[in-house]
Amino acid sequence: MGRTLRDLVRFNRQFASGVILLAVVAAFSCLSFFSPYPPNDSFVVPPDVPPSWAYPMGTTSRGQDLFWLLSFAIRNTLLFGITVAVISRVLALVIGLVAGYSGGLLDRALMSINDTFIVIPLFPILVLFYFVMREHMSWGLLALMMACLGWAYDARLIRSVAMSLRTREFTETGIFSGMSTRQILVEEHLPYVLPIVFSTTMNNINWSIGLEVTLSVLGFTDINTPTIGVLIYWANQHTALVAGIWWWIFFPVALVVITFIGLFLLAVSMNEHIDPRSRLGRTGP
Amino acid sequence: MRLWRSIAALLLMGSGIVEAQAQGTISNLPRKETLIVENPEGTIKNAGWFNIWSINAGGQSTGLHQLGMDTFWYIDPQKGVDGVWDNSLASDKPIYNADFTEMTVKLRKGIFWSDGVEFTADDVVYTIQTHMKTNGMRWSAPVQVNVADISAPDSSTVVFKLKKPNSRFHALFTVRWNAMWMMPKHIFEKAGDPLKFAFDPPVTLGPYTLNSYDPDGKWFIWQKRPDWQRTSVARFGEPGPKYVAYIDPGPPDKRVIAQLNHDLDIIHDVSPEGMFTLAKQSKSSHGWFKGFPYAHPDPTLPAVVFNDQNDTFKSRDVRWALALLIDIKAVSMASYRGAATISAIGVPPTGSAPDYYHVPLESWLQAFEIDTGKSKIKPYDPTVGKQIADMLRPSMGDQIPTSADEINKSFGRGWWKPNPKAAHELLERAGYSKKGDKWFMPDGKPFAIKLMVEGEGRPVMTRAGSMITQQWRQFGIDATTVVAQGSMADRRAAGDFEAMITWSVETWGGHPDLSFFLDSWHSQFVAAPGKPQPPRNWQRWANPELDKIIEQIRQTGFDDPKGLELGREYVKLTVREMPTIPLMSYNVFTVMDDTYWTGYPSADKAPYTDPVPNWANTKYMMGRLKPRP
Amino acid sequence: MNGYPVYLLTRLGQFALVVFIGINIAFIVTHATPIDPVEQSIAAATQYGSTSPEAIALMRQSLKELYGLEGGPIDQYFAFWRRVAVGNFGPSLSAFPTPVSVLIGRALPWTVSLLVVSTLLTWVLGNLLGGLAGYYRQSRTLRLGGLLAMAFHPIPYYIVAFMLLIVFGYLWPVLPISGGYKMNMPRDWSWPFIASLLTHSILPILSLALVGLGGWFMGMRSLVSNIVTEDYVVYAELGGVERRRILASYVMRNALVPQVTGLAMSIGAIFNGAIITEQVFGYPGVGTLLVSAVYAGDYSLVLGITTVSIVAVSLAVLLIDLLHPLLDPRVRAR
Amino acid sequence: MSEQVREPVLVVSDLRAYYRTSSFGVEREVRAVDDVSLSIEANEIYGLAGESSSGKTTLIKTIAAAIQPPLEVLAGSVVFNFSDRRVDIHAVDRRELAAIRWKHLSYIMQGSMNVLNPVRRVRHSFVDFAFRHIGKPMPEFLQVVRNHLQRLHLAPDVLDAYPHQLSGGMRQRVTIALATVCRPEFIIADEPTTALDVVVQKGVLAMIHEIQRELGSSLIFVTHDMSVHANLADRLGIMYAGRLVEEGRTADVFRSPRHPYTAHLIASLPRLGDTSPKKGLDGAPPNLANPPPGCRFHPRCPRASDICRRETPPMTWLAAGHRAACFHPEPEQAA
Repeated sequence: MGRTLRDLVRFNRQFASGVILLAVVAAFSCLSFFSPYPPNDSFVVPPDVPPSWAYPMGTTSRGQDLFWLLSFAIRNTLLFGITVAVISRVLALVIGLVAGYSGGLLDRALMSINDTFIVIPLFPILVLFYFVMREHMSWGLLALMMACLGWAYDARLIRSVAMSLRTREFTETGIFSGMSTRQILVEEHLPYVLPIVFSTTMNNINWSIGLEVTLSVLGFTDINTPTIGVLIYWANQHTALVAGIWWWIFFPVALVVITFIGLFLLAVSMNEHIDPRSRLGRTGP
Repeated sequence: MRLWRSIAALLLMGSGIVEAQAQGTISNLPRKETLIVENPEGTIKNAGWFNIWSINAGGQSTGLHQLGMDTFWYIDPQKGVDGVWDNSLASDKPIYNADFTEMTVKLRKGIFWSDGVEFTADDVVYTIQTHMKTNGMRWSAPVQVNVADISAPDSSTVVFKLKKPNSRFHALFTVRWNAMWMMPKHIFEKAGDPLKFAFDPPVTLGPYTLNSYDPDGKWFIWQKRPDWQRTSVARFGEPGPKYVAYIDPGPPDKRVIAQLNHDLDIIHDVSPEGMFTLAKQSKSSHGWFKGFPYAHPDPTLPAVVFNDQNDTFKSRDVRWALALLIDIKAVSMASYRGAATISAIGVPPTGSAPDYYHVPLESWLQAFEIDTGKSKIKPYDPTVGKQIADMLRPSMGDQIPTSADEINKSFGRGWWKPNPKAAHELLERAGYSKKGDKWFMPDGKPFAIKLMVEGEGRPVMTRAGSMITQQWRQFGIDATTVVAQGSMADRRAAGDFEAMITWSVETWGGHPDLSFFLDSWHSQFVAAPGKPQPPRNWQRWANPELDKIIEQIRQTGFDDPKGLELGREYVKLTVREMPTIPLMSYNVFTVMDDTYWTGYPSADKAPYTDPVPNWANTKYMMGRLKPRP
Repeated sequence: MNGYPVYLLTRLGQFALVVFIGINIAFIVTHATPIDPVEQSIAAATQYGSTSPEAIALMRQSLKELYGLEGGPIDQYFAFWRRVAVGNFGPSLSAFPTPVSVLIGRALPWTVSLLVVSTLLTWVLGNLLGGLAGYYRQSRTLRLGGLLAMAFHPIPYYIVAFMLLIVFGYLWPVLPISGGYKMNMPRDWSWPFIASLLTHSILPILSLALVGLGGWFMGMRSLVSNIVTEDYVVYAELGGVERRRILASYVMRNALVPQVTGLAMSIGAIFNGAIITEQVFGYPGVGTLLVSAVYAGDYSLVLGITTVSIVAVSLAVLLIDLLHPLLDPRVRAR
Repeated sequence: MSEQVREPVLVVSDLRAYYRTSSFGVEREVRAVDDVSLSIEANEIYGLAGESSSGKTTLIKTIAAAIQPPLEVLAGSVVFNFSDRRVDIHAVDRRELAAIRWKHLSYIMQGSMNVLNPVRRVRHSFVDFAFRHIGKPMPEFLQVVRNHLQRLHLAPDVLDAYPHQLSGGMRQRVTIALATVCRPEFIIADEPTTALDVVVQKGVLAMIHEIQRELGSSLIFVTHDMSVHANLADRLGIMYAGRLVEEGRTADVFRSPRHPYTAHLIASLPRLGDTSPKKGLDGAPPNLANPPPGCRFHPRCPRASDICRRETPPMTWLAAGHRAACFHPEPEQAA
């Protein structure tokens, strides 16, 4: 794996640019640990100052230094995306492997649930969920909820791989040598599926960040945790755009677009590397 | 390549369509004769429903209640066209008998419905009787609670017999934002169930009638009645605009853009920044005040409303401590960028209220003292208004008034001076303790407050809330802001909050009587914890002294000077008890564009009414608007 | 060949199951919300105006009766299914007594046409360009187009719509940014009305298309570049079959099969996008209705909209899936 | 057998075709076909044998001009002498190639199980491939196709079937029918029977033979199955590591292989009643990206000497119509 990654960085331009973009974003988010201001305090610097040497990204109408604020926001946003991705990967893996391996009734039942999640309009459900949880709607809870909604697409993919693995010889050998289903799935099948999981992770992070931004901008989240969406939310609250505080909109949007494109390039190039035949990048989880 | 050619062709065709669309925002009507107004209700779900007597079924401030409806009296939140009180459908003020169990109303003659039928006492009787008979209409409940009988001795007199004495019964028919509107008998008696009748097209009593509307609820266009002289506002001359369009212009950014393009004559409200942008970029746009702070102060009083049934806030010391931790200047800056009109007392600093309450009580406030147990302090700082003006002057320049009088009018007078030391002492007396940087409650748990705000619905209040939590946090209280977008009304009624930014005080604006909100503060209406609380005592505060004041007001006439005395007693009581922390008036950035129309109300030249266009009182505006020459 | 009927039945069963599960989730979530429609109505009715607490208590009682909110959640659950069965979701609680179905019926054509037009446009264009790009891999114009399509693809609908709003509403204000057609225009299907409809739909469609295009483009391009190496394509080339014919009947025709499945899988996501786009551009439709219904605590309406969207989306998926065997004879035989 | 002496239909001279790839910065050159010359007469069946990755399929692709990157032709020519024209197949443009294909030159591909478009009926393939050559209106054209199928003992209703509805053998027959419907002068067949079971294989071989007879076409085919060569080929070429190492009439080659590699190939064929253990060949076929110098067979050759390691042995005529590239050929075996 390490070697593959090194080769990818060295010879695949898409992968390399994806890594560079994400490295920039990650480095920026790490800056948040050195921020001189707590993220939620306002009016700590003069408001509405355009980008300058003192304030490289300007200051917001709430008197916050956008540079430092944005570093918090992108850190939280990335963490959010990764959390959703990790939880939903686990779900997708378990359900995909079990369904693909066992087949039959269990498979059909799991895939029906799976198809429901693919078909169901998520946005209304998430908005309703916000209304149920209200102020208990923390970042972590939203992540959990999104993970519960975001596994279906990839579970299907994993299932199809698992199905093809089931007919392979080593599975038979495993069964004859008395391995349990869990052992077969974990020891024999998992290694084949992991590369796919890895590339779908990037797409899933993209998807969840996208939804988080959308929900936050529309005001359906906890505004105490600065994320990219919450930042844009506040900018909209101050009609930053028409008030000429363009930097308040421009930098968060630019940064999140960089993140999206970076993750996307990684996903595409890794996917081509792992399996040139698979199709990628459909909208949705 | 052929592909490119076809793309180019498509683009060309597209730009042709765009070209054809670019001229004007409104089709088939002369822009010069049309006033375009924002309806803050947004998109109306059920656009074709004009039966305003059913609850919550269609739009209200779509022009329907401003231009189409009428009732006995209007009280103006400002000075009024001809005094604060206007006899609209009534020809005189309400006539009560001695014990307030009967109210007689004399009706104006020569008023006609838009379909040519004359308005008479029969319509009034029909309206009242329908509400008595039918449950679930908008005013069924107050009518059923109060009215025993109604009769019409002649076609221009109605007599209400009340179930019990009520000196404020006329308030039901006195417009402050809205009131109980009169129904056309000749239409509704043929319509069957009054709850299921859409009333489309509406037959109106106001000077306008419906021209057209969007089935998707984005716009409603009204047109001046040719017989406008047969309506109650004919006394003030012919309304200027031939057409009035109430539209949903979208979020604040879009409203600003629309007015910059002169496609929206009156913006209901924008963010302070949007207001500043319009003031800077458009010569023709202006607010209620000529310059800063622009906004119209509505007779409502945003405050930190505690849930006083919550153990934490049962203690007056805690409430006062929290008030002494607020730096109102910072809150004013954070919420309104300084364009707020602050008030230390429980009456909105708008309309005639300063003359009745703020000015006379100023010296009492300055002398007011609290004893923290360790020290005695005089918390009131009378110069805060001036301090805000001074703070703004460097960046805003001459826009900031210099005369004390104007400063008081624009920014308010004094407020509580931040006093962490006194707050510390008060909290300690209440059993709280500070360990390290953090405060702990008497039971040893960290002192945490969740302050609820409404979010996008009221962005300015959301900002004020996050500033206040920041100040509390800096003192060592674990305070956070909670956005209750959409669920605010519910949670407020259910008492499902610790503290919130909202208002439980609303006044007539132009009249010193406080019964409009105060009556509902009587402890008889305070709901048990967990049960829904009726408006407007959201803080669920019960106080025997207050009950006494309210009971006395009930027995006093509307215009009786004794009422004012009782009102001041209420103010002093709430200053001592601090059941809510009054902050400022709700300033609405109503922006008016002079490109097509002039004669809008304004603070200095023409304070004849409130410009905020969802108020039914804005019907008086139409008569003053003139096309720009 | 008894394959097709069996396939049909399985798919229909699956459809029913998906709809059932989906609606149940919606019911549970909706009824878990703490918002009380009666309180919302009272708040709306008493906002700003004069109120007396006694009257409010009376009002609360009569509204409860009027809205028919008595009975426990179980009763409501069964009542709800009875209503779903006859396609009547009862009266809306925030626009009482107008039936939910009337409100949805008014909004649905907007959303459906926005969805259908943008999806078809995006899918056809994305597949066409992607197919060409996969087949003519040397073409610079197609590469450039691909790069552009891909740049927009990973960005969420909201951000794209928001950027379009900034560009075409503010920086270069040439397109309408709110509403479905011009104010006061009679809906008479005359040319000016249609032109107005079209101009108002440009930005909503564009925001959906920009996000969607890249996905189809890339999917098709990589499919095509794989299919080009398949034996039957190589053989057709060796056989001197016309290139255009190869591209259309051999390459694209085979690549379409998975792309159609992909379309079915992504309809749900596109629907989400439509809701968001409606919000940004103030475009009439189910999305706008849904958000206002959620705010008003009108769970009859919320549930109605969610049910209709689940059924509509699953129906679209079902239709596409039923079409699938027509495209791929191998499925029919199975 | 035709006694008439005519110019050969196909002349391949000094053909050199390499796979050139560059992946992850590493340039690779696989010398799949190196300096191959051969010629094929009219009405002749030429078999090309050799183990897998000996370059035989690449050679046949190059002859068919089915060249796609990374395969490149570096040198040499492939010239066809058709009845009405003489064509250097690598020098003509697409349009002319399209005109020649199927009419003069047709191709039966390796893995022909999958050469039919899976989503369209068989009829469409016939139309796409042959319609323009036959130049008749559609109904008549379809009649021609039907007649052709019948001649090959195929039911005409296969035209209305989808490929997946046909068995492997059927598909192969349909493919052969498709390749021969325009009565081409030259047929190239790459492993035409590999994937079929023995019984079906036999039928298909008979069919190829029959149609070749009937049309009088020339046929070059590739298979690693020596028994097929023995049954079908008039002449046989043996390839090893990208080079032609021996060529002669099939009977001659089987009777008296001269190149040690051929000798080994033939010796390893099973014979009835022969139970002696077969001697295997040491080592593996060379890596064509980095072939050994001199004779490419020398590391495995029992007869190798110094010269074999230094120089590349030229093709030398050892008997009438029989040549081999070896410094130390096996002695000729008597008939």
